[in-house]
Amino acid sequence: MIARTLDEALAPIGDGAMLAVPRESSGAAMAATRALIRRGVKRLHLVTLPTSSLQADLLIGAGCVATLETSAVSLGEFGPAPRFTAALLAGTIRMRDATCPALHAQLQATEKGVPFMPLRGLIGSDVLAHRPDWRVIDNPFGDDDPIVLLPALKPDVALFHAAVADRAGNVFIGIQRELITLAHAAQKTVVTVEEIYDGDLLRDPLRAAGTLPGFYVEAVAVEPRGAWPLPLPDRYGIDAAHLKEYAQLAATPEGFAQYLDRHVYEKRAA
Amino acid sequence: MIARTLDEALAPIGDGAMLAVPRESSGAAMAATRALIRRGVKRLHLVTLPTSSLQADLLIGAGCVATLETSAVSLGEFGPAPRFTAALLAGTIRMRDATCPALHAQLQATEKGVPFMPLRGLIGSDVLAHRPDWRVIDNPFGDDDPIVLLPALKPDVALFHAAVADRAGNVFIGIQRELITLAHAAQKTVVTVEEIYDGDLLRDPLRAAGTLPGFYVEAVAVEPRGAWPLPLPDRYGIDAAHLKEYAQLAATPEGFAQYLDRHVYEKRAA
Amino acid sequence: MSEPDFRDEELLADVICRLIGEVRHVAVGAQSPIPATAALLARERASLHNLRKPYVSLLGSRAHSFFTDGARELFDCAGQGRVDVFFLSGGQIDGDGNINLVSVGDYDHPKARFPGSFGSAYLYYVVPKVILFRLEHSRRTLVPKVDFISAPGGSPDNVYRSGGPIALVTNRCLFDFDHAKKRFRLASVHPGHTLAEVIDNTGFDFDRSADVPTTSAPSAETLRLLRSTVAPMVAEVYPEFAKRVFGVTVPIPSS
Amino acid sequence: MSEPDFRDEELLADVICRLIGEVRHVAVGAQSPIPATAALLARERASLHNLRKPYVSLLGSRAHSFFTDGARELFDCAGQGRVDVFFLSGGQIDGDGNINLVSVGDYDHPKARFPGSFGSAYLYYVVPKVILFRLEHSRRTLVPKVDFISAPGGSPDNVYRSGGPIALVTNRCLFDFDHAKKRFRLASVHPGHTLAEVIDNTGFDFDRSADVPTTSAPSAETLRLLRSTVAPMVAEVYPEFAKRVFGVTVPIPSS
Repeated sequence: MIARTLDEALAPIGDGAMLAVPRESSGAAMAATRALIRRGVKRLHLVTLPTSSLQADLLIGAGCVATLETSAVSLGEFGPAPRFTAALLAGTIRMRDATCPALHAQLQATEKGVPFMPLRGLIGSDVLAHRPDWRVIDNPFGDDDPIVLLPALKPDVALFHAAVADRAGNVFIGIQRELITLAHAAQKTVVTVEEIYDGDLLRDPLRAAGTLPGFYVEAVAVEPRGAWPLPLPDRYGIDAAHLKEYAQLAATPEGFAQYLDRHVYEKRAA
Repeated sequence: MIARTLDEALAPIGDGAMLAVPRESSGAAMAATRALIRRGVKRLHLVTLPTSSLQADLLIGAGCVATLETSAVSLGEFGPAPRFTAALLAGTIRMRDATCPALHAQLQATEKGVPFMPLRGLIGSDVLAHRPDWRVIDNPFGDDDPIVLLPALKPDVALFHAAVADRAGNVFIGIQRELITLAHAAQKTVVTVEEIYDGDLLRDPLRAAGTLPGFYVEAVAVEPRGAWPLPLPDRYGIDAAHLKEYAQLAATPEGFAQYLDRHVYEKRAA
Repeated sequence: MSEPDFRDEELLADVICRLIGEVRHVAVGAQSPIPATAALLARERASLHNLRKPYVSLLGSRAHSFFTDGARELFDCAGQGRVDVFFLSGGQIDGDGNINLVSVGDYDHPKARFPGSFGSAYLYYVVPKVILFRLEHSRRTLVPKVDFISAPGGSPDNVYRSGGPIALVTNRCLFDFDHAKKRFRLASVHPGHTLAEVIDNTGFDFDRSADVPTTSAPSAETLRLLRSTVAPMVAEVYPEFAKRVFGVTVPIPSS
Repeated sequence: MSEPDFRDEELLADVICRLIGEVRHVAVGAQSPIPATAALLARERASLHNLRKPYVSLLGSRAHSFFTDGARELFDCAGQGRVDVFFLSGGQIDGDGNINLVSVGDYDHPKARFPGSFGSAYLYYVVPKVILFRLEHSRRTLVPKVDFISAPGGSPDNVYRSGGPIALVTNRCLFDFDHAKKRFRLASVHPGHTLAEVIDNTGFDFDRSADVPTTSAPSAETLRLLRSTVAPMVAEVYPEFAKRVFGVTVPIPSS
């Protein structure tokens, strides 16, 4: 359950996998993301729940992504996501624009073992117009009441970073409940954590309420500051200086390559 | 937010209300249920998430229920629920037989603001055959794939018992997550608790993960041992002797009346 | 070596434990003390023999459940294909594997009423190995056709179904369910009972070979595990059952 | 009494705060520092005057959010009718209230690409008071017709819709949205800006009265609240913004 190395834990994420990751503020597995880039993972179908920032931009820039399913990619206060923007302008990745609650609902559909979930809104939006995989039906309980049905989304692997896991693979996720849905929906779930919790998270009534059971977890790897430079809830904040450096460098392909050399590939030598 | 009296907290539960309560092991508000019987609430549409034991049986026996929507009512190890059984044989309440995941899904539909939720199973079951309010459609994403749609269920009031609430009405519900959905789905939520937590449940990262925000809570009343004789998770177990006494007495209308006198109306004098 | 003394419940738990087999997750629903005993026995046996222990989740248990997403998680988990074994009973069970947890007679004017369908109308469809159990083996319980189908034993080909019955355990015998024929087949008769008695007390037709074996008795090891290790665990959720069958009165929290 | 000095962001927060009005729950999404400032200002103002404080939930905030059900709770909450005010922006906004958060030019071969629609394609339909904000008021941003409708300003009568735009705030002016006419109406021009300038820089037609007032400046009390109380709160989620506008560099956790 507890992998010896990060690379061992990441083994389930193969080329062409549908990989689902949480939003930028809920525990993005950035050390793992850098390891995937070093390994040279290819043709990912990347699903973000529901948005992403540096994580998606890095994977796209490094050429790991074939299809992107997201409701937004941006560096937030640090500006647009440069490699995402460049890839979309160049048409080098297949884009599936979504909207936040649609991604939540599509993963909840898989969590619940149903083929689709309905969602209000969307009708008259070009988001819907560009999603032939979404359907509009007439609400059978209404009268001339069109409603959108969204197909269940079944990631091969969910990947995120959390504060602690115990030796049985139970992971404390706190109020980041979307991580529970993510793990329920994915075939396999890989988690990196700051440290191992010495005890049983499920036994403690306080901790149990915020715990993803190890039953759903394929592998856990210990990676201190594994969300860096993104924040980890209740542990550490965003590294603003680093994000600024990234935004500046990633503005050009050359700068992005330099960033990879400096912050991603450096570990190769180690 | 914190009501001065139990009766004040229960004011939102009027005659004819659709009242939703959790299963017998998740924190049934039994002191509140006895208070409702003392007040003489009438014509409830009682929804159990998804089952019930003593709580439904008491309300039915006391003549408070017009419609019952449940997937089962039973005293578990203590036998059938006598007043439920008698009412169904006599045809004195309107019964809507359901199945557990259907009730969860119907409340999740309201939680998500959608008019219906799909559910697998059910086709070929007489549960479905007796629910004209449930529909079968052909899955638009499949090919000759019938699937049931369940309409959203919108309780007027949700009522349950929990260990603690703070003064802002935040309620610690632990791993009883269905209480969160119950509160999200109900127009108003009334909670009884063992005691007041002296602090802010949302501020503590451990407690926050198991907390229903006061935003969703209409009223909280303090009722020590408010789930008695049913259990309260992580606090106390079922009172087996009492359940046996109930099962014995409630086997006849006369015995049930005696039970009410002894354990429900006694408080009137106090 | 003489055969050990055992109670009916111990034999049945042993039978069910063998039906469970080697799986990842056994879930047990409401009002199922013997299946709960069998599931915990399966885990403790695996543990004793250093095999991969199945996850066990007992409805209503704090100690023997890993669920943290509320009462819906069992059903969501089954919908994800992550519940391998579940148990269902019925006020009536018929030869097609249909189960009735609702009522006898006309639904709107019932002659008898049971608690309700619980999760059966869903779980029977999506859990690969559903083990039916009904202690009372009589023409009252095992009927030609149930009065109310809480959940059907089989479904037409176009109905989504990844699960269904694999066996029926009663106080007299074990039936396997033949999926191809959609019929029960008598697998073994419990010690102390006879084929004639089974035939006499079963309201539906079933298949059987010329030579029906006797259900093998629980081993000494199994009885030891049941009484020393499993019984105190069962007492958490089923104190009355544990007291009656095992004489265990104080639930001991498991580590 | 001389008019206090204030920054554009302070004026806009004040304008938005008044648009919020007296409501139960103001939610603020991603990349919305000025709306976040306005929502917190609304709460602190109510607190100061002993009025009922609105619940405020800022996406990304630990201190100023009551959500405990994960990232989906904002959307579920809105679906329940429990979000009264929300804020949306757009790379383009047109005179019908349509917003574009996706791309300029052909979707498949865009000339410019924005981050994406976020929750707009849902929240715009179900939140009663959606306040549009777009600082850059130009013919590039306020266009006759958006190239991509992330979310439409209005819907046909048979489309379920309980929400929509009530106003558009820019760095030059405030527009109200007239639901009957489905058009913007110029409500006020910010101090230091002119009607001619607004007309010149707006790509869509809008209504206006003969005499358009000037947006009233924030009061001394409002500026004090913003700078002393609200700014440190905003710094938790928007440190760069708080530093630039208020000179606040250390996020102070609120109690």
